[in-house]
Amino acid sequence: MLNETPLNPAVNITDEMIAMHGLTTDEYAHFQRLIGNRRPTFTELGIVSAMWNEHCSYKSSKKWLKTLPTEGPHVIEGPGENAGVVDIGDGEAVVFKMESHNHPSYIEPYQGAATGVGGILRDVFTMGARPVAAMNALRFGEPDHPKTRHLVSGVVSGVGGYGNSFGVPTVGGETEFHARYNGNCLVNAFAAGIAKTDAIFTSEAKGVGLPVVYLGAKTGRDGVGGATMASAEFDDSIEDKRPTVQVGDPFTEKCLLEACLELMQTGAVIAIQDMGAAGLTCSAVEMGAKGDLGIRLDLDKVPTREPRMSAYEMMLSESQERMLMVLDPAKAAEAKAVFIKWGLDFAEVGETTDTLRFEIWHQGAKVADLPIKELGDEAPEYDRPWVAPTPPAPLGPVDLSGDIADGLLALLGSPNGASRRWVYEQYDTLVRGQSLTTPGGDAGIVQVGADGKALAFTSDVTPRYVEADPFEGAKQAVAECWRNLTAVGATPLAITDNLNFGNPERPDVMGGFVAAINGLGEACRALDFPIVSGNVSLYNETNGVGILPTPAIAGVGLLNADHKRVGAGFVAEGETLLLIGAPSAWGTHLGQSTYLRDVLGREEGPPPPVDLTHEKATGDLVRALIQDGIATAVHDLSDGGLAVAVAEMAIASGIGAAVEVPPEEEATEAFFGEDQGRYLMTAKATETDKVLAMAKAAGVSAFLIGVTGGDELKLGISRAISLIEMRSAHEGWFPAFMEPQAET
Amino acid sequence: MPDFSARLIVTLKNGVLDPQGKASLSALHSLGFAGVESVRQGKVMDVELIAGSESEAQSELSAMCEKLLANTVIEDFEIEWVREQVPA
Amino acid sequence: MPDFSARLIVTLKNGVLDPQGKASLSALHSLGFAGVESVRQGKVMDVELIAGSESEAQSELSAMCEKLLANTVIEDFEIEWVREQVPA
Amino acid sequence: MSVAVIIFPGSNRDQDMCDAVHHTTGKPAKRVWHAETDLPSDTQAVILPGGFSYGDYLRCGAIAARAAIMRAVVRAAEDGMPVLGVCNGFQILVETGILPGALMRNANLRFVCKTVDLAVESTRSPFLSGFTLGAVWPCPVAHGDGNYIASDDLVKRLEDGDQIAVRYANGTNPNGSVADIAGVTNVRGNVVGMMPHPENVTLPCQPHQTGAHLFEGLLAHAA
Ligand SMILES: Nc1ncnc2c1ncn2[C@@H]1O[C@H](COP(=O)(O)OP(=O)(O)O)[C@@H](O)[C@H]1O
Ligand SMILES: [Mg+2]
Repeated sequence: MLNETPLNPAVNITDEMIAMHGLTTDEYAHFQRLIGNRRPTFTELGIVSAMWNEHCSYKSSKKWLKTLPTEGPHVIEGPGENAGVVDIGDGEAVVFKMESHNHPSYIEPYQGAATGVGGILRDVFTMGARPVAAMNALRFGEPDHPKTRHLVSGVVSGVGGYGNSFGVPTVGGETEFHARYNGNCLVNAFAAGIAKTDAIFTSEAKGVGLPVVYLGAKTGRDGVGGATMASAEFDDSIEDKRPTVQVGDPFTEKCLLEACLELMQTGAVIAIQDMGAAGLTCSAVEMGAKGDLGIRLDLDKVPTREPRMSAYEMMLSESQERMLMVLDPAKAAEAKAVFIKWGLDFAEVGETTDTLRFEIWHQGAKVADLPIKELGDEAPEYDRPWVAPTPPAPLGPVDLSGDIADGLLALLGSPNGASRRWVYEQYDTLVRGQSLTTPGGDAGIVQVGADGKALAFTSDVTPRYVEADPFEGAKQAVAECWRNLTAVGATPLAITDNLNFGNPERPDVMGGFVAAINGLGEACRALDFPIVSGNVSLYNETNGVGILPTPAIAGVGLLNADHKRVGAGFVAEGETLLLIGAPSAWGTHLGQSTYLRDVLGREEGPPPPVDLTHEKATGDLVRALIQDGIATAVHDLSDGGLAVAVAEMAIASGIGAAVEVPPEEEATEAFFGEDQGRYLMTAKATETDKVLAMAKAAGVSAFLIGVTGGDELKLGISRAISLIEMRSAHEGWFPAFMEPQAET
Repeated sequence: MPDFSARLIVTLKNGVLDPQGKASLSALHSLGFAGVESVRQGKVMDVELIAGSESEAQSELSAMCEKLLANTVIEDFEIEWVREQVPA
Repeated sequence: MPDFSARLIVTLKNGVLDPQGKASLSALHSLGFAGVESVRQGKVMDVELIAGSESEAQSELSAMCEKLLANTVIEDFEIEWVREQVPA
Repeated sequence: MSVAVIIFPGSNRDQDMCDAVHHTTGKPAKRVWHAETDLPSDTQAVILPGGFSYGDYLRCGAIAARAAIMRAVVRAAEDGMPVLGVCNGFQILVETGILPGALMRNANLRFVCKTVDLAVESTRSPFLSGFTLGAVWPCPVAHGDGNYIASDDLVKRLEDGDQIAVRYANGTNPNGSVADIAGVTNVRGNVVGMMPHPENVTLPCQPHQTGAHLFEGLLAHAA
């Protein structure tokens, strides 16, 4: 029934071949049952391996992802489509998602990061949204590791190389170093776009006998085996997997964006799906399965870049900048004119059928014939064994004798505390002309409406907290994201997550994953902050060493036209400095703090717990203070606590400050503790009482702790530090690390 | 030690997408060069170096390509020639 | 008409500053390649084209460089070789 | 005032430029597609916006310089019409030969996006006539290939001919450009090319509005 062709010879499927495709014996047996217990063709084996690997099927995580809160009054489309869709009023929606490109970036940092950015942009514009903002959350090994500099340099220029050329402003991100990423860097790319709420496009095919059209770059052998690779643990044979590197072409992507948006306007698009991992396979199956339709593809029509490509290669190719769509045949002429205008390859490569089969024809023969719904729905799903994480041991005695000023300078100039300017100045943060901030603040803000309506974006997680206590750490990631949006005055809307973990087949890793999901869910529910899209990246492990569990959370907040917004920098001398939401000692918690790690060299203790009720009350108060025009500058307290926060506000503005002596004895805890749910704000001296009264009414603490002014920062009884000294510590580390030769 | 000059050629491995060549190809077509079928773009590096001998120069150049000048994940390199410079 | 393949080399004119070559040179020095004295970076283009004859291919290639592939204000080009492809 | 903004497939600051033109001149810019052969007949000024016209993989602006519309732009420039190229637009004008010199990779090989200080060195061009000579203003750059290269001879000729439009000031040269040159004009002064993005410091939502002088100068010139 299925025929061989010269390019698709009969292949005897061996056990070894099955294993190389990442399928277990049980999975393979199940697959055989689905196809009537016959021997699959090699093409079919490739297709099922792509559909059933971890990356596409979420087989280890699905059970847990289902528990996450995904609904809210503004949510138009939750997880399941290419990106989440949230209503922002005026008939418009924000469409956003974050996705990892960790493994490819480790192998070829420039192209890996570039194609990661390309992939996430495609997810957004596939839905009919024009991208307006991007972020990137990056994690690298320790600075001294021989590969780190090469990875940082390649990843950052790759993110920029793609996003800058495509024309999306990069408005924020994260850059962190830790030895646990020595063998696996993390590159998580976020994009957001704006669409009309009545013009959201999805992958669900509708109608029988309609043309399936291929648009974009030609298909090459890029990434063949890539989806399989992304789901396999690294070992030293990684070198062998190299020829699969994909190269990004941002110019083609830009043309694809414009062509898709123009095409959508003509009414020609019935369904559309970008080709990501296992491009043609996943996109075609998704369109058919969602629409309860079969799909027939004729691979002889696929535009190819290389001669003699087999069906297997075409079905698994991960060539970038490609789209698959179902078009209304009545609009064929308009569609063709758009494709030609933008200089893109296109071809009618198949049609929808009523058979519910996924049929692939090549060289005149049928080379695959699979039940389309089962490829997705019957994908394996595992309840992997897991053990609950052991609670962290309490933090032992800590040396509290260190000088506060020295501690602050050390943190400001440490690899993880230093300014990220070296990174974000390589990104076009201004293109489109609507950026209301540049990176460096708590959240990036982009205007999206002529009336001044704007969106705020931030990406957060503190992996060392998650490592110590996955449940609390995951809660903290959501809370910090919510806090960063609040700090600029935005109303938090929704989030996307990128769950980067190690090998899920290890019960402790899986236990951490489960606890983290529970923590995420709890925080999202408490803060009315639904998860509308996300991505899971497992097996981030090399030679048995896994990454720190890293559930990166990217959030979007709304600033309506009448919303006030503030920055983190002081705006004037002589304003009062108020600490909101803190315990009476200002700060108490040194467990897992950066002070403990980077000054005292200890990574110990429990992370600071997050009281979500307190978090919400505090954030709502801060937003009200901003909205009422009372808060003139706001910054949340995170890594490095109060000392680092006030220093960052001073550095950003060029205005100094004097902070009083903390109320209790332990100045180290007060200044460097990382207690959660705290903000620092300034107000005119005449407004101080109003702040205190509003806080009292809200049941949230507020302390007047100092005053702005001068050109130095004085913390309690510690020596005053000049702004120049702080700035040079803060700005110096990254350039000196990346360009040691420029020093001499 | 003698002076050498050398030419290195760095090209994309077969099968790796070449957006630069692709853009040049379509520009050439629109300029009327209809006979062009493909363009693949690479780098050429003209290097001057001091080395003990020609074979030492060769091995230095290879090492330079491996370590920096070529991205061996996606590129191949070749040392096209090495010539000893005769002082003028 | 026969198929030709050709290699074009585009290099910066003498005296034109080469930021890429300069950056490579200092990176090579910091990697310990002390003997390197200069690096100049250019482009290599491998072209396949159909032409009536080798000399026609040559003149097409020159025209392509003049019109697009090289900026003759700052770059020189040379056609390193042109070969007729023998069908397999 | 009728301003034509030329659109290439990879232009990405085209909307920024059109917004700035609309805001400052009160009239929407005319978007002219690269494949056109003529400018709209009422065109009074032409702007080539920023972006990556055709990917800019070969040399920045090289392919765009040979696009169909560019013959009309060159003709207009030769006839004395005000023509402005910003960033990629500057690269394109250099590639056509209307403006002297060359733009190469930034000296540190990295893309750079930040705000620099620009000093106005000549007010001869209509685009710069709205500034005071010597004025220094903050303006963002965003480019990977903005390193202006010219021989000593050429720099001297540019200086003597009042062809240097703007220079990076206060040590903010972000790309290694010779003599801190950020923008130049042709001999006649009607064509200006510059790497920085005045259109991103023009609208009320942007951090400064000094860039508006560029368009105001043009308006005054046309009046
Ligand atoms: N890779 C990056 N890309 C863009 N901006 C970045 C990147 N890394 C860090 N930043 C920016 O640097 C600033 C400091 O980052 P971070 O310390 O993570 O902020 P916060 O503590 O407010 O979450 C933020 O404005 C952030 O957006
Ligand atoms: Mg913050």
